[in-house]
Amino acid sequence: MEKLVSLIPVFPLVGFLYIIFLGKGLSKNTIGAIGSGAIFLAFITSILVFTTQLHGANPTIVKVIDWITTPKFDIDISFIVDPLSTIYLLFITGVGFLIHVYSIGYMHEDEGFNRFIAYLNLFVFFMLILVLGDSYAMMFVGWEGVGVCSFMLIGFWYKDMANNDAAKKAFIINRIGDLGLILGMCMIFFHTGTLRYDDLFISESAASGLHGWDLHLAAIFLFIGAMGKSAQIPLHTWLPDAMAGPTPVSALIHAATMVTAGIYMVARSSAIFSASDVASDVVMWAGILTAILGATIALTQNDIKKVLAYSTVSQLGLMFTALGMGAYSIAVFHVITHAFFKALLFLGSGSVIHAMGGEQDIRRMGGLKSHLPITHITFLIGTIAISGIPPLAGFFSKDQIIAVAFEENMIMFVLASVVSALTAFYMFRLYFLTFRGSFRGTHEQEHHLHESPKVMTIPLIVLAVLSIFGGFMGFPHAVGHAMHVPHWLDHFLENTVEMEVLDMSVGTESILMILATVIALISMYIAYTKYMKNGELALEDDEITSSTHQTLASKYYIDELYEKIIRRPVDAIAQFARNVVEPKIIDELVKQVSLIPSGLGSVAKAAQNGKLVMYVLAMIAGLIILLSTLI
Amino acid sequence: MKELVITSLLGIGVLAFDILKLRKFILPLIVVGLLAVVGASIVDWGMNENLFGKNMIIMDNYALGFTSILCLLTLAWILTSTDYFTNEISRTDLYALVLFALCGGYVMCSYTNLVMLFIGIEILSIPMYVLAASNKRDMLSNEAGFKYFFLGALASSILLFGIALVYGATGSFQLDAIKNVLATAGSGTIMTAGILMIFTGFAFKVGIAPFHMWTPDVYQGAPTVITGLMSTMVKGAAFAAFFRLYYLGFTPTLEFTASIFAVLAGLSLIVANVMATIQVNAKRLLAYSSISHAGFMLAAVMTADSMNPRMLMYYVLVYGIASLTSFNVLYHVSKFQNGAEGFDAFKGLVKRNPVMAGAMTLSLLSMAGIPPLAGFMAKYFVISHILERGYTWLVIIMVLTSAVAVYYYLRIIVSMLTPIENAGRIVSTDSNRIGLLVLSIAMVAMFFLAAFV
Amino acid sequence: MLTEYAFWFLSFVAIFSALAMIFSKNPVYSVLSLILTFFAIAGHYFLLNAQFLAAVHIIVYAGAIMVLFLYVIMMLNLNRLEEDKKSTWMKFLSVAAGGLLLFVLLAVVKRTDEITITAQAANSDCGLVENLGKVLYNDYLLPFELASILFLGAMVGAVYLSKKELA
Amino acid sequence: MELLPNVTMNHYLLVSVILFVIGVAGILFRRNAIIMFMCVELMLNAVNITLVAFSKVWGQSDAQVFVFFIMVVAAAEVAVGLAILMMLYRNMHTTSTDVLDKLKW
Repeated sequence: MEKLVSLIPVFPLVGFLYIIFLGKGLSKNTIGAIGSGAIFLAFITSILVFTTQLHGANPTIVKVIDWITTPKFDIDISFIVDPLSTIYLLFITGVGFLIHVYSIGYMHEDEGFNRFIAYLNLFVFFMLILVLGDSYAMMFVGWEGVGVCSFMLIGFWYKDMANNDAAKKAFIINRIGDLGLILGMCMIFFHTGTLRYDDLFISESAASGLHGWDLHLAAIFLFIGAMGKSAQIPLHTWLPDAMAGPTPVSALIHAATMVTAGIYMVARSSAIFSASDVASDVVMWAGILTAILGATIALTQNDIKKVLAYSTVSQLGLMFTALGMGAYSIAVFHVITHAFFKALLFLGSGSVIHAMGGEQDIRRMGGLKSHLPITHITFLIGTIAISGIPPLAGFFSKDQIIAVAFEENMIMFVLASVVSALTAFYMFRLYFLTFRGSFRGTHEQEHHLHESPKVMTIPLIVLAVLSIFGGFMGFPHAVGHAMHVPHWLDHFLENTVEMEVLDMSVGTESILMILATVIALISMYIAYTKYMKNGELALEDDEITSSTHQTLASKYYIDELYEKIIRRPVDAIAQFARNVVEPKIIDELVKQVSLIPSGLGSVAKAAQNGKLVMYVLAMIAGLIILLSTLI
Repeated sequence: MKELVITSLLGIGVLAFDILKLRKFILPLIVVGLLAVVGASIVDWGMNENLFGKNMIIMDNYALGFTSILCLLTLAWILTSTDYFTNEISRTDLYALVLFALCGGYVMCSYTNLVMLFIGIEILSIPMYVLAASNKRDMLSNEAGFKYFFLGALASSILLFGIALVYGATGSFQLDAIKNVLATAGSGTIMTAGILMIFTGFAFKVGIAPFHMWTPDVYQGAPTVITGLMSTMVKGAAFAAFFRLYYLGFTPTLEFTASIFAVLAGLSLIVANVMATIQVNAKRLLAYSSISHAGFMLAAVMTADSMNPRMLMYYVLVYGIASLTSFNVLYHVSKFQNGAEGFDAFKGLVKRNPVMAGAMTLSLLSMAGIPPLAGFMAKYFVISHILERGYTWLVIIMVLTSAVAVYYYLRIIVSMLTPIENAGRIVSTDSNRIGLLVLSIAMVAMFFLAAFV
Repeated sequence: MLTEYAFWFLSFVAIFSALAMIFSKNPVYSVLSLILTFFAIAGHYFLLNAQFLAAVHIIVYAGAIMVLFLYVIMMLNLNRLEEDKKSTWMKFLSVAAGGLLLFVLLAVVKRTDEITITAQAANSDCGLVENLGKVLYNDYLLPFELASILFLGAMVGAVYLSKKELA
Repeated sequence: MELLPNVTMNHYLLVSVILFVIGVAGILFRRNAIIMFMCVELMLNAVNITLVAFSKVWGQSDAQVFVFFIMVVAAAEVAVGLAILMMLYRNMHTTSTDVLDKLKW
C-alpha cells in the first residue's frame, strides 16, 4: 500500500503537462475536470496511503530512483511515508481539490484559464514533493518549486505592473529565506554527513552529531528558511502583497498549504529544535511578535483579502509560538484546522468579490446576507471557527496553544490570549461590515449581486462542514480523558514529532477553555456594538476608539497609530506596516545592504579602467603574489 | 585522431568551397562534418588511441568526451546564428577560423605533453584573436581584438616560462613523466614556480581574478555571436586542458596549490558578482557572470584528484548551453535595435519573440543555479566536492554570491516581462528557433540526467 | 676561458640592447636594438652547442619577424612616436612591479641546485641537425603537422583582417 | 651543473630572467603598441634561452625542438598581431594604446 505513494505526485504532474501541451483545443470545463480530477485521484491515493499509518506509526521510505551518487553523498528520489507526511498529504490534496473545483467557477471568464489550472496543478506537485521527500534535499526541491509557482501565480495577471512587483517581492524575500535554509542544510550536512530524515531522526539519530552553537545556528538558519516561506517577522511583508493573485491562489497557496511549509519543516526537524533551547526561544518570540503585528494590522484593513492576509500572518505566528514552546503536534493541529477555515474564508471572500464585480473594499459592502445566503452562512461558520468559539475547529487548536502557553510561559499566555481576542474582533468586524447592515456600494453593484454558481458554493459547504467538525480530531487532553474522548492527533503523531505532554488537571483545562471562550465572545460583542449597533457611523466614529483603546492594553506601541488609523479610514491601507516598517526599516535595510556591492564595485571599477597597462599590472601583480609564496 | 583530421579538412574544405563559389553548400558541409566528428568519437570510445605511440595526444575517454562536447556546442552555435554569417559574404571565412580553433580545442583536451598543450592553446587562440576583432569597422571590436591578442600573447609567454621551468626541473614535457618525478622527488622551488606560472597562463585564458580583466572588455567588444563562442567552446576547451593538466600531470601538487585555487576562486566569485551588479550593459553583465562561473570551474579543477572528470564535462556542457543561449538571444535582440545592449533592449521580449524570451529565462535561471535546471546540479557537484575538502568558507562564498547573482539575472528577466508599446516582432530563422528550443529542453532535461553523471 | 668571456660579453650585449629597445624614442632604433639582442641570443645558442638553432633563430627572427616589424613601422611612417603620457604614480607602480617581479624570479631561479640529473651524462650532440631532425620527425611529428593548421589559421585570419571590405 | 667553463645554469637563468623582466617592464613603460609587441617577443626569447640551456643540461633535443615550435607560434602571432595593429591604425590613426579605453568597468 505504501508503494502507492510514488503515484501521488505523478497525478498533478501529468495534469500539468497535459494541460500545458495538449490543452489548447479543449473546453474550459474539460480542462477544469482534468485539473481537479488529477488532484482528486491524488486525494484518493492519499487516503489509501493514510490508512496504512492509522494503526501505529510505521515510517516507510519508498525509493523511486537513485538520482545522484557522489562520493560520501547520494540523493535518491524517495518518499517518506509517516504520520506527519500523510496528514499533510491529506489536507493538501483534499483542500487542493476543493479549491480546484472552486477555481473552475471563479476563473471561468478569465482568458488565462488553462494556464491557471496548469499552474495550480504544478503547485500541488511541488507541494507534494516538499512534504513527501525523504531528505532535506528533496524538500528543498519542492521548496523552490512552490516558490516559483507562487511567483507565477501572484503575477498571474501580469499585465498589471503592480502584480509583477508583488510577485517579484515575494520571490526575492523568499530567496532570503531560502538562503537561510541552504545554510542550515549545509550545517547539518557538514556536521552529520547526511540530509536524510531516516539517518537524522529515525533509524539512527545522526542529528546528535550536532551540538552547542552548531546546533543552535543550524536550527536558526532552518528557521530563517521557515520565516521566508511562512511570512514571519521581518520577512512577512510579501504575504499581504501576494493577495494580488487570484483569490483561489490566496486560499490554496497563501493560506492553506505553501505558507505552512515552514511549520512542516520545523515540525519535521523537531528533534533539532527541541534540542536547541536558543532556537526554540527565537522561534517562539518571532512567532508571537508576528502574531501580534498581524492581528493589530488586520484590525484596520479595509480590503477584504488584506484582512484575511494579515490574519493568516497572525495565525502562522501563533503556530510558530506553539512550535517554539515544543508543542509540535499542536502546531500541526492548528495548521490543519486553519487550512479548513482559512481556505473557507478566502473562498467565501472570493465569492463576495465575484458578486461585487471585483470590489474588495469592505466599506462599500454590507448587507450581503440576503443576496448571498450560502456564502453568508459558510463565511459566518468560518468566522466563528477562527475566532475560537466552541465547538468549532479553531477553538480546539487555538485553545491548546493557549493551554500550552499557560504551562510554559505566562508572557506567551497573555500575548496569545490578546491575539486571540484581536482575532475575534477583526473577524467579526469583517463579517459585520460585509454581510450585515445595509448595502453601501453603487446601485449598479447592488443590481448585479448574485449567489455564486454551485461549483463554487459546494466547496464552501464542504469546507464549512470540515471547519465545524475538524476540531474533534484533537480533543483537549484532560477534559477528553475525563470524557473518554482521546486526543486522536497526538496519538497519531506520537512517534514522528517530539511531544509536549501537558500535565494539567481537568479543572485548570476547563477554566482555560471557558476563559478563551469568554474572551472570544467579549471581542465579538465589542465588534457587534461598534459596527452593528452604531451602524455605519462606526466607520468614522472617533468616540468608539477610546473603548477599543481600552480593550487593547496600552502596552503596544502600535496603539498610537491605531488612533490615527481610525481617524483617517480613507488612508487606512497606507498603514503602519506599509508606511513605517516596510519602507523605512526593511526597504531601507535592503537598500543599505545593496550599497555594499556598489561600494566594493567602485573599487574594482577603478582598476577596470579600460587601460591595457592596468590589466598587465594586475596580471603581473597576481604573478608576483603567487610566486612570493615560494620565498 | 579522426576527429582532428575531419575538422581540419573541414576548415580547408570551407575555404575551398568559398573560392569555388559554392557558398550555399558550406553550412550543410559543416553540419555533416561536425556530426561525423561526434560519430567518430563514439566509434573511438574506450580505445585510448595513442597516435604513433609517441604520447603526444591520447584519445582517451576524457578527450573524446570533451571533443564531442566542444563539437556539439560549436554545432549548436553555428546553427543558431546562421544569419550572422550569411548576411555578409566575407564572413564565410570566419567559419574556417572557427573550425581551426576547434582543432586547437581538440588538442587541448587530448594532450599528454606540454608541447602539445602549448600548440593547442595557440591554435585555439590565434583564430579567436581574429574573430574578436572581426567586425573591422567597429572600434570596440578592434579594441577588443587588440586587448585579447596582446594580453593573450603576454599570458602565453608567462605560460611558456612556466613550461620551461618545469622542463628544467623534470627533464621531460610528458605529463606522466612529470607526475612520476613529482610523486617520487616532490616539487622543489623551481618546479613549483613553473607550475604557478603555467597556472597564471591558464588563469588568464579562463578568466580567473586577478587575471580576468580582459574578459569583460573583450566579451563586450567582440561581435556578440563571437562572444557566444568564446564563452562556450573556448572556455570549455581551456578548462578541459586545465583539468587534464592536474588530472594527469600535476596531481601531487594539488595539496599545495589547492589553497591558492580556493583563494582565487573565491576572489573571482566576489569580484565578478560585485561588478555584475553594477552593470548596465547586458553583454558585459554576462561576461562577469562567465567569470563567476570560471570561479566555480576552478574549484572543480581544485578537486581534480578526487573528482570524476564527467562532472566537469557536465559543468562545461551545462554552462556552455546556457551561455550560448543567452548570448544568442542577446545578439538577436540587439541586432533588431541598432545594437542596443542595455536591459531596456529586452523590454517586452515575451511578446516580441516568446521562444527567445523563454530560452533566455531558462538560461539565466540555469546560470543562477535554480532547480529544476541543469545549472543547479552543475554547481551542486562542485560544491559537494569542495565541502568534502573542507573549504567551507569557499562554499559559503559560492552560496552567497549565487544569491547575489539571482538579483542581476532577474533584472533581465523582469525587463523581458515589462510590456512596451509599438514594438515589432523580433524575427528569427527556423534553425535558430529550433536550436533555441532544443537548447531549452536540454537545460531542463540535463537536470534530471544528472543521475548518469 | 674564451667561452666564459663570450658568455659575459653576449649577456651584456643582450641586456644592454634590450634596454635600449624599450627606452629608445625612435621605433626604428628599437627594432634595430632588438635585432641586436637577437644576435646576442643566437650567440648564446652557439655557445650552448645549439648551432642549428642559432642559425634558424637568426633567419626567423632577424630575417623575417623583425623585418616585418620594420616594414610596418616604415609603412605607418612612425619615425618618432608621440610622447607617452604617464602619471607619476603609474610610473611608480610600473617600477615597483618590474622590480618585484625581478626579485621574486631571481629568488626562485637561484635554486638550481634542486635540479638533480638522474638520466644520462650531458650529450653535447643534441643540438646537431641530424639529432634534431630525428626527434622532430619522429617524436614531434604530430605537433609539426599541427603547426600547419596553426599557420593556416593565422594566415586566413591575417588576410581576413587586412583585406578591403567588399561592402 | 656547469654548461661552460665557470658558467652554470644559474647564469643562464639569470640572463633569461633579466630579459624577461625587461620585456615586462617595457610593456608597463611604453604605450606604443609596436614596442609593447616587441617586448612580448623579447619575453619569448628569454624563455628560449632557458629552454636551450636546459636542453644542454639534460642532454636532450626535446627542448630545442620546442624552441622551434615557439618560433613558429611567434611568427604566427606576429602575422595576426600586426594585422590587428594595421587595422587599428586604419581606424584610429595612431599606434598608441592610450586611445584604447572605450571598453571599461
